[in-house]
Amino acid sequence: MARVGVFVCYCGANIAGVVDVPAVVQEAKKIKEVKIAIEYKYMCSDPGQQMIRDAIVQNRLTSVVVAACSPRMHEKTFRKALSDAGMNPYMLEVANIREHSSWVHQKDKKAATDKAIDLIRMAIGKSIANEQLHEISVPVTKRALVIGGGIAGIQAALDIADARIPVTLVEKSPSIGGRMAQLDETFPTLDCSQCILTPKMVDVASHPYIELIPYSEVIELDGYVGNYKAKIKKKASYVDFSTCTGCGTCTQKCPVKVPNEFNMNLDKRKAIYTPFPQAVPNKPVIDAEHCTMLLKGKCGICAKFCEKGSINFKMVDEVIEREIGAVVIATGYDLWDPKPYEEYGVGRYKDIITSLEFERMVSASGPTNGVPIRPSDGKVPRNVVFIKCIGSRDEAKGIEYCSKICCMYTAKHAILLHHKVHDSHAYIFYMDIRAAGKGYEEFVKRAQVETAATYLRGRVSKIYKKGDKLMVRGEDAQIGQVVEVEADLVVLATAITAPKDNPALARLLGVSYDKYGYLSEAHPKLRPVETAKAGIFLAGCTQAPKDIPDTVAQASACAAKVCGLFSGDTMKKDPMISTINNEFCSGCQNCVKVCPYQAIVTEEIPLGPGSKEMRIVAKINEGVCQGCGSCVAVCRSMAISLAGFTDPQIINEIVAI
Amino acid sequence: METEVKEVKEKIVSVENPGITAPNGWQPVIIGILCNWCSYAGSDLTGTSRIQYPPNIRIIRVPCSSRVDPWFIIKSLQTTADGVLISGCHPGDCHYISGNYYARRRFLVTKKLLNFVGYHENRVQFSWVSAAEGPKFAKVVAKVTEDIKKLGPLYRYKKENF
Amino acid sequence: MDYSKQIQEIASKLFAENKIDYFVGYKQNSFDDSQVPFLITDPAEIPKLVFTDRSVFNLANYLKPDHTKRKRVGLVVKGCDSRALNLLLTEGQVKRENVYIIGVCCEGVLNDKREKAQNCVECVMPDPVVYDEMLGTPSGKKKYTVNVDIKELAKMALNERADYFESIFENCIRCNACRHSCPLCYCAKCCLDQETSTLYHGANTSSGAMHALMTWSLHLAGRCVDCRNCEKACPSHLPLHLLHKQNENVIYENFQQHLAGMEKDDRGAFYKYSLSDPDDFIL
Amino acid sequence: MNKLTYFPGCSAHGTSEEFDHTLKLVMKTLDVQMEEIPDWNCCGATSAHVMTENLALALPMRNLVLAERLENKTMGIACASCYSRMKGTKKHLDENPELARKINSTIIDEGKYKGTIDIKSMLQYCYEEIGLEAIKSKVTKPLTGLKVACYYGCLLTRPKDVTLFDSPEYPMSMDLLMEALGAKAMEFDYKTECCGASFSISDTEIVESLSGKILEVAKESGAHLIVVACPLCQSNLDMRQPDIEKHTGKKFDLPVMYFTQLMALAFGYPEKELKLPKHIVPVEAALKHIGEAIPEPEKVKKTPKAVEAESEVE
Repeated sequence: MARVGVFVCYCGANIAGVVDVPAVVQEAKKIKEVKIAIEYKYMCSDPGQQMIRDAIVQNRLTSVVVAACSPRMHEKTFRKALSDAGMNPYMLEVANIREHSSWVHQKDKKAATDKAIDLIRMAIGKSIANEQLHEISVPVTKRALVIGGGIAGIQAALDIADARIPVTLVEKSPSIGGRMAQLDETFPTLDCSQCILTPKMVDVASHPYIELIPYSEVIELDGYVGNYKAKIKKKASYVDFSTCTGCGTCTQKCPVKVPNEFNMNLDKRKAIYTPFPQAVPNKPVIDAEHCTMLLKGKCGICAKFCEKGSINFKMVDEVIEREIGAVVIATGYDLWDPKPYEEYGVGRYKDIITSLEFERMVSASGPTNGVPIRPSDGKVPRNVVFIKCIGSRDEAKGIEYCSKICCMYTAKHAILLHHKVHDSHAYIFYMDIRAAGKGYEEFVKRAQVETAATYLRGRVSKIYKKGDKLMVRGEDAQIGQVVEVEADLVVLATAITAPKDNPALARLLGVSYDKYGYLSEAHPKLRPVETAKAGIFLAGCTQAPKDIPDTVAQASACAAKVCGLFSGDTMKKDPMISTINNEFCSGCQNCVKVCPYQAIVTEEIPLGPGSKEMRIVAKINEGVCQGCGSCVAVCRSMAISLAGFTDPQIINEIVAI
Repeated sequence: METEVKEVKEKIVSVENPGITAPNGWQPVIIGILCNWCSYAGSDLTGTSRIQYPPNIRIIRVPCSSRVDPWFIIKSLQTTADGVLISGCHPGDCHYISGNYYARRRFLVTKKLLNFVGYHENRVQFSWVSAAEGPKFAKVVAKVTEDIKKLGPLYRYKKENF
Repeated sequence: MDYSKQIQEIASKLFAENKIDYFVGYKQNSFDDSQVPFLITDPAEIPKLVFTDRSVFNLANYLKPDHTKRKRVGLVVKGCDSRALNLLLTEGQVKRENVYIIGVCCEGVLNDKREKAQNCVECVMPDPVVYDEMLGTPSGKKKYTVNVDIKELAKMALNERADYFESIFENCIRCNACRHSCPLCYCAKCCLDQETSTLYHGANTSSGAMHALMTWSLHLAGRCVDCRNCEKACPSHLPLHLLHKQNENVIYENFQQHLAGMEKDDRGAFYKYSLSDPDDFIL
Repeated sequence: MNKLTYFPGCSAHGTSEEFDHTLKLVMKTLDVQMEEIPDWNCCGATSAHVMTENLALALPMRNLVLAERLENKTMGIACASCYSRMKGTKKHLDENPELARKINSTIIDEGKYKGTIDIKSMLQYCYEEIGLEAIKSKVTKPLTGLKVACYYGCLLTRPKDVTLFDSPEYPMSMDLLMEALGAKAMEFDYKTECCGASFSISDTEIVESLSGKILEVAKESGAHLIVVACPLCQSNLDMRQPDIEKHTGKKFDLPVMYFTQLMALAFGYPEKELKLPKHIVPVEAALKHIGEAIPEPEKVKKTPKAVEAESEVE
């Protein structure tokens, strides 16, 4: 027999001013399950809570109804009061007689009072059907997986590892460093990219809490927050890193030359190579697509010259598993291919290059030793035209969004050009200058004033060849005239795009992505580093175009989130989740279909007690279930019930009126 | 069916049983089932901003409109309620990503089926109310209450309340 | 339409090759020209198998218990039966490798008045949608037509319709024959037998029956294949198809012309959604 | 013998007679029977659509209806402007059947519009339907040594979703056609720039500046002459050339020929068939280059780095 206590709150005059509280209490007393009904000025106050605690003990109550403000306001407060009195906190029901009665029916005191009584009846009805619930605690595997070894991945990995949490850093290419390693100097301070990046790369390699797995990819992720299991494919490098000293002899001796993607194919690398001199790990890998030994079975010079005998042509891809608790995705960005700009003669003219190609040229360690040249004839350019928004903000040919960093790096390029070629002149065609950021506007000014770059506001409509020059025709909107610039070299500020394999990755990780392929954050403003899937976070350009400061900031934010997640040995979780009654489950798996969190899986259980035959039933994954109840409503055999909102509870509310 | 509604003037007649007229001062009971994240929050906002609406509605809180099993509606109509209002998050805003889309399908079919077996279509109504739409919630409740007052009391299948 | 011979041949072949443990078909009734479902484990009985336009039942119903989890069954299905079977396969109730399906291109069966049954007149898919072996020549998907009775009832005034249905519900004796005869009612324990609902609807009253039948029809909404097994089984001869056809109609018109069990892996209209679903009925 | 419904357009019977004439010769050689649409009317060109939209649609529609009567698969159009109007109209009508019915009602005596015929410019027809191989096979007098700049004008390839032919910015079909005839098509950036056609009467200065640029770049490319597929382009580039030379003080003498003229030449027709006297800029000199051997372009000096960058896999 249920023993319910009812506690009606005046909330000063907020409730009592409209609802006739004593009458309500009298009504409540008439209900047979009600053992005690009390009114008080402020139930949420300490004396109010004390009254509840005492009543629970004295009347051996089985459940408690508090008639006061919205449960969204004080449910937690009163639950605590219950547990303090040694009662299961989930035996509480709140009748919302303020927001739902006194405040909305101020002119009709009688109706408000009747309604309050009904609301309390309903709450009593529900509370009778309440069950004792206990917070669920989910174990956590304290290891983070970071996907992508660019500056974002590096920063996240280091921050997490510094908190003494093991990190597995997976990088697809042979070395970490990412795009930033390709840059020469960085805006707005012009400090050398390598100089600030390489120390961090070395830290990653040497950090006791970081496991660096280069030249590999994540191919599978199962489980749920705190308890993921990842499968990682290590691509065959054909070089035994454990014995290789990275002396580089093999690379010198290798006869095969291949376009060097690190230098944007402006020069060649060998078929056995380290992407760049400061690579981490500084061990070569063999490019299976070009190595004559692997292709035709002859050559093998590298093996002959390797004193350590580290070369192993028999090596095959290897799949390893890691148990992890959280994932940081930092897959960076790709560059947009400007081919659609046919009117510029892209693809026909060697002397039209992209910004990153220019970046490599002006890089001291680049293919041209830091001197920009014309790919066509190798001459040093004097007049260089930079065209911004190639692909960006272009619905017709490219993408709608702004790539955010082009304004800045183009200004940087103008300055760098001036540094490298003193008698050069930079012309910059732009739509707008977007220099929002610390020291950014000043930096653009510097490009305009110090290096006297000519900023022309307008689009370029045509590029055509005149002798060995490129004639760039565009509009200068500020003087409202068509201008033509005779250029030695044209640099296109191509847009940032999402990595082309982002959608595939998103699908295998179970996170969502937008129409461009950028991974979607859980909330654009309030949860910008989390994905909708608990325990998976986003850092850097994989979420949207960003500059280095923003990327690093987001990476550190991810680290903070991961550390927070791992702060305890287990994660506490609201017990209001679905449970399945195997006896009733017929295994139709409709719940599996509708669950928005893939929280329901199937398991095989014996057909009958001790029977060999198996049957399939659904199984709720406590860690993942968010308690929406979609599965409950689609379960025809009522095998699923949602704690806190069970059918009996709701029906009791309905019939209690 | 609207025509029948129009006839109703001074004395209220039950649409489903034209024979029966409502007792004087009859007030309909409306059960409102609200999702916790949008509509319930919205109804709280209506309260905090002191927007007044008719007192006939009795609100039940569920986590998501997708939790609402059609037989809650049937049950309500069979026992205590003269009408039912179910409210959830706007499409696309569901706190649980897709719950309200599944719910929407069930609601349409249930509504039509109830109407088919002889309940006036206005007995059961649905709305999307976001956490910010306090005023809208008041409007919705007012409209639903108004509709159901016109329909008169519901007697079908209530002869024997178990 | 008479496929008795072919079916007998196939059945004996299946037994001979030990492809099946038992076979489900139809057998002539002794007293009149009607037929009954016929389950054989012994090849000797094969000659009794018949299939004509009086083979009215939906044999998919005989896979319902966990049979196919252990035994291999040979089965005769018409268009509608095969749709039900499709759903059973999708919902994991039947192992595909354990059923040998003989699909019959149905030309419509006769009701007890010896005229073409209503559901056959309005049939959308007379050909089997899933089968190992097909008999007859497919005539293809037919145009969907709204059930005549539904149209009639729609014309009625609200209170008349209410009276009509109340009379139906009053005549229900809650024997649950409809449920047992429905191929798609396979739940381990039906919700209507569970405390939660019996507590409130156990009473054998019009409201109890109303709740039961309405819930039942909503559980079959988007799944019912209109085989009318329930109606044939109902001792009070209630027009149970009304509720199902009504739901089917609403679903067909509003949810991309969805029809139950037509494609493999389609669970029914309530287990998927489209962003463009009707929203105008919501305030 | 394939049949082709032919829409010459006004200029073909006037200013661009040589186009029309050579076109017919060429098609004869290529074994295509051209059926000129009986009683065709003006396509409305640039003037109709500034009056009313319906007129701008009705005029081409009438031609389409008449063309459909001939029951050939394809309609070939000589004039680029007509081509653009017709094809644009067809697209518009096909997308708005209601409108189509309305407009059709005004010219119903001509017949019902079906929207069945496939519209192609003559260049497009040669390139897509006949094919370069077939054309090559007919060449008896290859144009080796002749350097040409192919000028497409603005309407042949644009707007992309209307013409559905070649690249809108840097088309190659005519260049390839010329290569097939043995001539050398030079890299020519202004092949789709506007020549100012619509101002050819009203504001010749614009024409001169625009066409002037085209001539300049064409000259720059080292071509002996410009090849066109559009009467308006031809008249602008050819007729205005002396004035342009006068104003800019540059000397171009770039003859402007129709691709069909060169085809006819390559197919072995005598020069007199080309109606060369109709040209303002004399053509003969340019045609002298036929038969010359083209000298290899001298190698540009390269820095070691660039050479490195060039070098292939050893």
